[in-house]
Amino acid sequence: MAIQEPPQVDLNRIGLTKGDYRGRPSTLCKGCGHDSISQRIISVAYDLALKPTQVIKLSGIGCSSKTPAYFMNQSHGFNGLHGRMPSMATGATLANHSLTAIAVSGDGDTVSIGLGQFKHLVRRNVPMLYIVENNGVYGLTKGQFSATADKGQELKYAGRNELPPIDVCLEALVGDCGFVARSFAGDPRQVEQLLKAALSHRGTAVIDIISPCVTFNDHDDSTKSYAYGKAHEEVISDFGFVPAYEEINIDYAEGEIADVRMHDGSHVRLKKLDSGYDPRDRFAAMRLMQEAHQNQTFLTGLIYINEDRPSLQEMEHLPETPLAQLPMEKLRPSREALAKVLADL
Amino acid sequence: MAIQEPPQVDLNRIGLTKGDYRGRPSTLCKGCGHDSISQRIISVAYDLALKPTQVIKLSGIGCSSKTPAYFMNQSHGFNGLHGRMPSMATGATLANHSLTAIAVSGDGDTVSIGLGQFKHLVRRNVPMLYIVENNGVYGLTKGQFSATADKGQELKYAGRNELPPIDVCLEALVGDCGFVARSFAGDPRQVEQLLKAALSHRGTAVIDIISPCVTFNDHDDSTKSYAYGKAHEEVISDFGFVPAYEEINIDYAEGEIADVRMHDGSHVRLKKLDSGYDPRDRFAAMRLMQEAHQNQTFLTGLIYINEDRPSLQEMEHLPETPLAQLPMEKLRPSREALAKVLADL
Amino acid sequence: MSTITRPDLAPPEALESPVGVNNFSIVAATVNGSGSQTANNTLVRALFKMGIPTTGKNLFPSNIAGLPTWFLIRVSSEGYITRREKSEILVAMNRATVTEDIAKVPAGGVVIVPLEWKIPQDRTDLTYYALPVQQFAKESGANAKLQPYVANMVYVGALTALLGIDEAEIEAALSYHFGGKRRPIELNLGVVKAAIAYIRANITKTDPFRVQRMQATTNKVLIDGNSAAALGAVFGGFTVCAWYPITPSTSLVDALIDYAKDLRVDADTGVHNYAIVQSEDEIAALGMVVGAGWAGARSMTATSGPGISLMTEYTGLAYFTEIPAVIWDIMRMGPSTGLPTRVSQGDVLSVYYLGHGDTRQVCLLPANMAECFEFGWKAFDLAERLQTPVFVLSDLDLGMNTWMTDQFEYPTQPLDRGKVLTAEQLAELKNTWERYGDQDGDGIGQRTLPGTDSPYAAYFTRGSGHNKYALYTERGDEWEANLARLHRKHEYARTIVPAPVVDEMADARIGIIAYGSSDPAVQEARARLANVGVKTSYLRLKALPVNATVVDFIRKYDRVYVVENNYDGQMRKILQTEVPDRANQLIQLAHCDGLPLSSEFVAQGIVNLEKEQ
Amino acid sequence: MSTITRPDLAPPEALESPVGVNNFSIVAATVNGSGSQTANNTLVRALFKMGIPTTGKNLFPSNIAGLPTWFLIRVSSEGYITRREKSEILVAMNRATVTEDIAKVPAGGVVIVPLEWKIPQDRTDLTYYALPVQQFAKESGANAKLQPYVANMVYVGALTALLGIDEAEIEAALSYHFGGKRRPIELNLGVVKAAIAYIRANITKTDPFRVQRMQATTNKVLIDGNSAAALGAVFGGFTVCAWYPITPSTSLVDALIDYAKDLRVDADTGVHNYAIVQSEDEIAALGMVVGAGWAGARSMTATSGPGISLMTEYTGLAYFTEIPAVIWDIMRMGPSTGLPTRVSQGDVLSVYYLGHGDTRQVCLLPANMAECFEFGWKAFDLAERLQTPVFVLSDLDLGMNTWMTDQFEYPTQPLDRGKVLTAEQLAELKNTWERYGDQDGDGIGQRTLPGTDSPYAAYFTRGSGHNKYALYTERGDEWEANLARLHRKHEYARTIVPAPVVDEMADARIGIIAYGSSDPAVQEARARLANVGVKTSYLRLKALPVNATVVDFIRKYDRVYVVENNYDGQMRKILQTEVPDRANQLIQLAHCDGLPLSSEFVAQGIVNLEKEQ
Ligand SMILES: Cc1ncc(C[n+]2csc(CCOP(=O)(O)OP(=O)(O)O)c2C)c(N)n1
Ligand SMILES: Cc1ncc(C[n+]2csc(CCOP(=O)(O)OP(=O)(O)O)c2C)c(N)n1
Ligand code: SF4
Ligand code: SF4
Ligand SMILES: [Mg+2]
Ligand SMILES: [Mg+2]
Repeated sequence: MAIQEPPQVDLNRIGLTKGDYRGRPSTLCKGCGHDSISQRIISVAYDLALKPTQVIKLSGIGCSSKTPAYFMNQSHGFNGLHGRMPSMATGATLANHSLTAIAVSGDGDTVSIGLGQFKHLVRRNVPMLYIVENNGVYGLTKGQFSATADKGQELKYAGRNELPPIDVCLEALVGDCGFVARSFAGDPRQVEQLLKAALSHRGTAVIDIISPCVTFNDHDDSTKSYAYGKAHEEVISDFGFVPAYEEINIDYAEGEIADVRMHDGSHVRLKKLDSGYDPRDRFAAMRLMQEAHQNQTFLTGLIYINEDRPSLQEMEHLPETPLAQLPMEKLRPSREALAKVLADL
Repeated sequence: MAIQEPPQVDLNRIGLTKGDYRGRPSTLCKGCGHDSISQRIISVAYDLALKPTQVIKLSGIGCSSKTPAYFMNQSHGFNGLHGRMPSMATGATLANHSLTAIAVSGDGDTVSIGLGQFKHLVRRNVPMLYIVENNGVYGLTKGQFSATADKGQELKYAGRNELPPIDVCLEALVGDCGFVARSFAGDPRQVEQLLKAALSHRGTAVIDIISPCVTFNDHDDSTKSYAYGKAHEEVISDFGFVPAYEEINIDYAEGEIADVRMHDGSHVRLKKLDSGYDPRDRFAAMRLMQEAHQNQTFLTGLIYINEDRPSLQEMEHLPETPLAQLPMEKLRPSREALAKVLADL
Repeated sequence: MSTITRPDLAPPEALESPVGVNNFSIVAATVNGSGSQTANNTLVRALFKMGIPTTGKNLFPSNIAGLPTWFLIRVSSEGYITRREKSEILVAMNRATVTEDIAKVPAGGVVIVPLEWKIPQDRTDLTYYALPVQQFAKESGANAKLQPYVANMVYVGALTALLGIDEAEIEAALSYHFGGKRRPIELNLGVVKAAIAYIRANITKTDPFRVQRMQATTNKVLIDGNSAAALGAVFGGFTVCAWYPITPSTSLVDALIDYAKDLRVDADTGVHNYAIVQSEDEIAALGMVVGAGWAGARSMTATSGPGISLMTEYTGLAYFTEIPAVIWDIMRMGPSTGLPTRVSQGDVLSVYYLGHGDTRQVCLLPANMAECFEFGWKAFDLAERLQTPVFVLSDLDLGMNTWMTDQFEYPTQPLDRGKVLTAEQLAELKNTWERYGDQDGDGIGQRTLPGTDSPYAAYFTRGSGHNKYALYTERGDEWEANLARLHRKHEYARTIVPAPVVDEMADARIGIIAYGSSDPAVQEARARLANVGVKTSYLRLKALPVNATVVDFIRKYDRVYVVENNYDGQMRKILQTEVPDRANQLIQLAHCDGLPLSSEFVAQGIVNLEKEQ
Repeated sequence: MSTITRPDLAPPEALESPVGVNNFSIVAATVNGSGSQTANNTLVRALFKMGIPTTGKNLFPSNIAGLPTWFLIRVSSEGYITRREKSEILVAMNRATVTEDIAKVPAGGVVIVPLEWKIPQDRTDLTYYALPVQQFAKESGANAKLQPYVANMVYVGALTALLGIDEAEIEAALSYHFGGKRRPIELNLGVVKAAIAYIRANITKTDPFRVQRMQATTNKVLIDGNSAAALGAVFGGFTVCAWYPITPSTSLVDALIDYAKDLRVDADTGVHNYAIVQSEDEIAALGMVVGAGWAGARSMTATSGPGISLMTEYTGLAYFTEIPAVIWDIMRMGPSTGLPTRVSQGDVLSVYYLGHGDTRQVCLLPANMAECFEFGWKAFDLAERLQTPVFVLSDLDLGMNTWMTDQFEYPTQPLDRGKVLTAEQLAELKNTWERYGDQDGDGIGQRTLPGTDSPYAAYFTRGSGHNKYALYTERGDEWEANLARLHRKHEYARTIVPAPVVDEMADARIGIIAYGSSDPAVQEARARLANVGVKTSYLRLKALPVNATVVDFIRKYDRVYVVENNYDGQMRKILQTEVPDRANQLIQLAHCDGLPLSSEFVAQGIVNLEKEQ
């Protein structure tokens, strides 16, 4: 009798299975865009062989903000307060800047209640991946408009929205964010590619992912629905991602316009598009977003990339050892030091 | 013996003297830019013959936010909470939309602690004049950097600022604000002209006035100093203002490019500039602000004007009589109405 | 010192509610998002319309779909409406919890369960009725997405047949629910009828539970507290509501939107005689309310714990600048995010002392639908009279559950707009009026509204030090005088807030104090306690600060149990500081597990604590 | 029942501090922004260095320049450091307040006033010394802008001559102030000397006030509480401070920035072993602190009333998720914006109960410089040990005024990082560890820090319902178990927070309880009371929750006066709930006009209240 082989499991670079990146079972509605984004995060973390114990997951409050419980169980997670996750994330990454921070928020969480904190986070360039799972409504409180809802949109429950939407990407751009992207939960390949690049960024990387709420905002005439997204998505940029651990040749491959060396040594290789759009051009990015905002077009892809701005942790002159792990002698000056201070009083 | 004439006092259209528009004595530092802005408000209110009892003054907390006590004593004033004046103003103007609301805030008040409320105010298009007395520091708490401080700026007290400034005008523009202007406390004529036009705007009118803090941020190398302002101010637009009560001829005068009819029937007559800048062009405005931000140039004048967006009060379908003055019968439905509701339960 | 005749001899059963015809509880265990609310509401309404006192309570999870949810229906011929610890009838429609659910059914109980699950019927002390639920749903003709919704109607049918509910009332309830729309009424009714037929054909009823018509609900209506509050606010002349969504307060504003559209829009012009604004957060919500109150609107917000925390700073401002505002706190379980869909009375201490510095807030404590309605309008009168924020501490149990109530009384007083000076009055007073004076000895100054056409009208409002003319001051004497006046105002507030309800039993030596949604449990508990010889007098607080009646009551009894739904005995702590001479006789009887208090907890708790005396 | 020998017969003067050589107070009335701080600090330092117990208190306005400000200097041979109601010597340098200022000088007092003002010297019970202040300033050679600054040095010179202050100490103090920089030292010293010469030449001293060297300050230093706190935090190993400017807490962070730069930067690499971030508001400040605490930093913030209000929601989160955080509340006068530059102890109740739901916070109550330093480091140990926010309730009087103190003791214990599991420990425990368990019966679970290299390390932190494994739960029993554990933790906290200081007098029948900056007034008042035969025992609280010593103390005395600087008697209310059996014997002695309590208030207050007994 042949010996039973143990089932074949694919291990990644650090010897983990995809299962090691899973979370607890989701309690979201079946078909919710947020669940599909969780799956993308799992895949990307597995592909890049992130070490789960060196990742932290941060979120506010909302259906979207629940999702960190549904991926990467071996990473510490903190599901904090509604709209105030950015400050918490700032503190956590100051305490330990060696960790990879993945934040998940909702549109209500980020641009309704959280707009101030979001903008100040971007301004400080806190090194982290900031995902907005944008469905244009408050899912968890059952379907009110959020500040990203399109003008003129109608919802059975909330009536008609008369206010202009706040554009997550434009806000980030105006706030000097060095990595701004938009994607669609119905476009898994693009989401994964953007996640990979974003995880290598030096400061705050913002990805605004349209993520349909199947329960409250998925009718076909909603700009945040699967149907609308599939029909209207226009990709504005394309790029290849070469992780730090892979070798890269310095020549541009055909169709590439530029190579952006990311903070962690990986590379984003921008490809030439018919539109000529270059995501390194800040004015172009702002104009594009402004036009999209005005014309309500659904543009996805990498909108802006710039590795120049130092992160908060760099500006703070932090030591290599994370503050949270400093040994006692770095924490408490000596008895003599106290005596000297007192003598000088 | 000749009879003593009473001293000659100039009365305005509604028979008030300039003194009727004065406030209590200022307790600000001598030379503070904020005091000169208060004087401009007094002049403009007197010139336009605003009825003081029909004006409300609103502010947050800071040296700047104290100033509503120093102009227009016959108007109700509310010096509220740090950074949270916009919501208070929203409520006040909902309660009584017939009043002219003049809000004064500081840079710390508006874009540090208050950024979220400021942006949401603009988004709602609450009809009011919103003046930011921008000195790049927290005056009242003695000289810390605010979020408008320029990158690389040094202050004796606070050290060096490493963070990029938040641009009040760009933020307003991105937020779909229909009246955006910048000025300089050292340019009284322009401040007055902008105030007049702003008071006629349909929704939120934002004027960012660089207003030097002589105590903490007036050294010559500060971009928020009098010296810097005087040396670097570049006017980007020019216009004439014709109040509603004056007649206007419909032809463009020489050098004018357009006539914008304001909500209250007054007119803003845009003049042609060498630069060709047209403050009705939103993209142009954003680009200009973005460039100014990048190059740290000091552009003043009317940046953007657009009377199209309805104000919050219009969107709310309010009656002509302010809510605060509705008679009892509009407030409490009849006994029969209650009986009917109960019968339907 | 107690008059109790040996409570330790009273058998525990003696403290429980009687069980039998028109006296039992049903628990329907379902999955949320499956539409079981229609089924549950239909049952409650049908029973209620049969004249039987009925209440429904929804124990639902904090998510949108897929998690366990339980609906409790109680019928009580005696008219008691509190949650009972035991439910005799289980409708087990959630596969995930069925085992646990069955384990909780008391001996003699009934289990209704889908036949398809093949649940072992191993408890011999129960009656099992297995129904082909899935088959019914399929046969209903509903599409796949609607099938779970329809399945719930099966248990409506089953209970109708088993309990003897009037089919006509079921039909009427469905018609009410669907606003008369024929399609859904018929679809659902079809399932109900099929289930009834199935039961009649296949099942022999062996349990004792059934209903029979009574006349105990005549003239009463069914409503939830949030709707009652909204209706009250509409009749209280609210003009501005600014709010931010949060469970369990959201449905209050939903109802406000609906009622205002019906009752406060000018029929001819279509203008709204009010504004309801969804703000960006709770800081802004209260900011708008305070700004509006300052400018003369009757303004309000509704929120829950996390929102209250965010409103702390604005509350302090409104308190100190003396601006009317109405804040409904529909209390849920805290601290922090806590259990958003579970009840507690846990915000009493924090709201009463809300704000840094010396502050004490006026709080109203509705305990039933009539008071939710009444405080809906009265809160404005008090806020404008006292020129201060008024908090209404309702909770999830009151706010989101269905209660029967007497018809609401039309407001008994005209709108009280408080001390607002007109231009004419100002012409007399000129510069002598004192915004923060105390002309009447009640601690309340006179205010003016922006827009008042008088050169004397204006004053400057600020949260920093001010004297009686509303001028800035840092003088210690003026500061103290102002605090002393605020103190007088607080003392005056005691005399005008709703007075407590007192019900004293002859010869009682112990008292009970409760408030809000703990009232029904106390009411029933007192009856059960009386049965075992424990006589109790009862005072129900309707507001803070407390008045002299409360002090007298506390002084009168040997011991006073303070019954509340929180962990720390928060109201007890407040009362201990109010009546320090009896602080040690105020005994905590608090419990907090997310559920409304039961009468068993109260009755048994008092018996146990009395034994210790 | 009192042992007091007829306090009503004690003359009020008997309760006052003695006056004479080395015993008097000076008030310097100036205009803020005029640089009088240099003059005042010079005087305080010189007197202090003469070995005479000296304290300085600045009563300043909430603006930048141009408003009245008063500086109080007290010298007390007995070593008392509290504010006295009367100041014998007035330095009248503010034209706007001079009349009022003179009116307040007690009979026998001295007025120093600019000659140029030609003030009528109409009080015959005072000694007037008029000096040509403006002339001196002009003659100093300083430019016009600096002249007001220089003018203040005139009164330094005048007082030096009149009181007999050692000129060498003045010079040393100036040298200290200007960090040895010759130009300003000489400029100022020149004015001082000229004024001294003028006095000697033109004025005959007729008043009895003067100083003479003592040895009472040997080994002591002068510092303000905010600097002491910052120094404590630096030695407590703070690693993250996030803050938002607000008076009177700003100077704490200013000092932290300075000390950390000196003491916590690696000399060789220049890296900072800490981060101090100015946030956009107080919500964000505490958010950063909580995030940092969660990730393993020793994190802190400093704020005042309005900031505390804004921190309410994050406090609730940190409390419930059990994250260490240190929050300094430098209390100023509230409610609302209140009086930003005036003191009060008005946040006690709101901080103790901060947060919706059932919460009670740990509060430390420093009363002097040594405790500001000690709690500066100890707060972290407690926060990490208890896994909870720890509030330090200091105030403007402690924080911003200059106090003499014994040298600080180097921390007596090594850093206590609390229960943090290592990867090794996790390898043993595997899945059995309970984040929110109670392994040790102290109510404190074990936590892990992000980054711990173990597959068992991770757990999920949330402010919503969680069981002991940190898993989401809505179960009532798990919720209650968690609250019960938090309650046990609170009980445990009582046993490890700083214990109260008790000083009992033989035969005393009355007790006093105070805390924080009210301590100096009580200390002196007790001595004065003893003089008139009123014996008092004293317990000074150093923390909340209170421990058994407090309960015993309260039970021991006939009456216990709770002395505090607020209107509502906030600590008394808390104690009434802690010791309900004595609630009625806890007597409020509270006062709040923006100034530090005086011993006269305390002594006279107790005498008056005792008469009523
Ligand atoms: C301070 C506070 N206010 C309100 C709430 C209630 N609340 C929970 S989630 C949510 C909105 C979430 O919307 P979004 O961020 O868009 O997330 P989604 O559910 O749509 O994914 C609100 C208002 C809360 N938890 N805390
Ligand atoms: C909640 C709160 N935090 C902090 C403060 C302290 N504070 C008062 S004014 C101010 C900054 C004001 O700066 P800005 O708005 O720029 O006004 P300026 O004084 O410069 O005119 C701060 C931080 C406060 N009053 N309230
Ligand atoms: S309600 Fe919407 S956002 Fe929330 S889980 Fe369901 S589909 Fe997703
Ligand atoms: S500190 Fe600065 S902003 Fe404040 S009053 Fe003085 S000059 Fe003006
Ligand atoms: Mg959303
Ligand atoms: Mg400023």
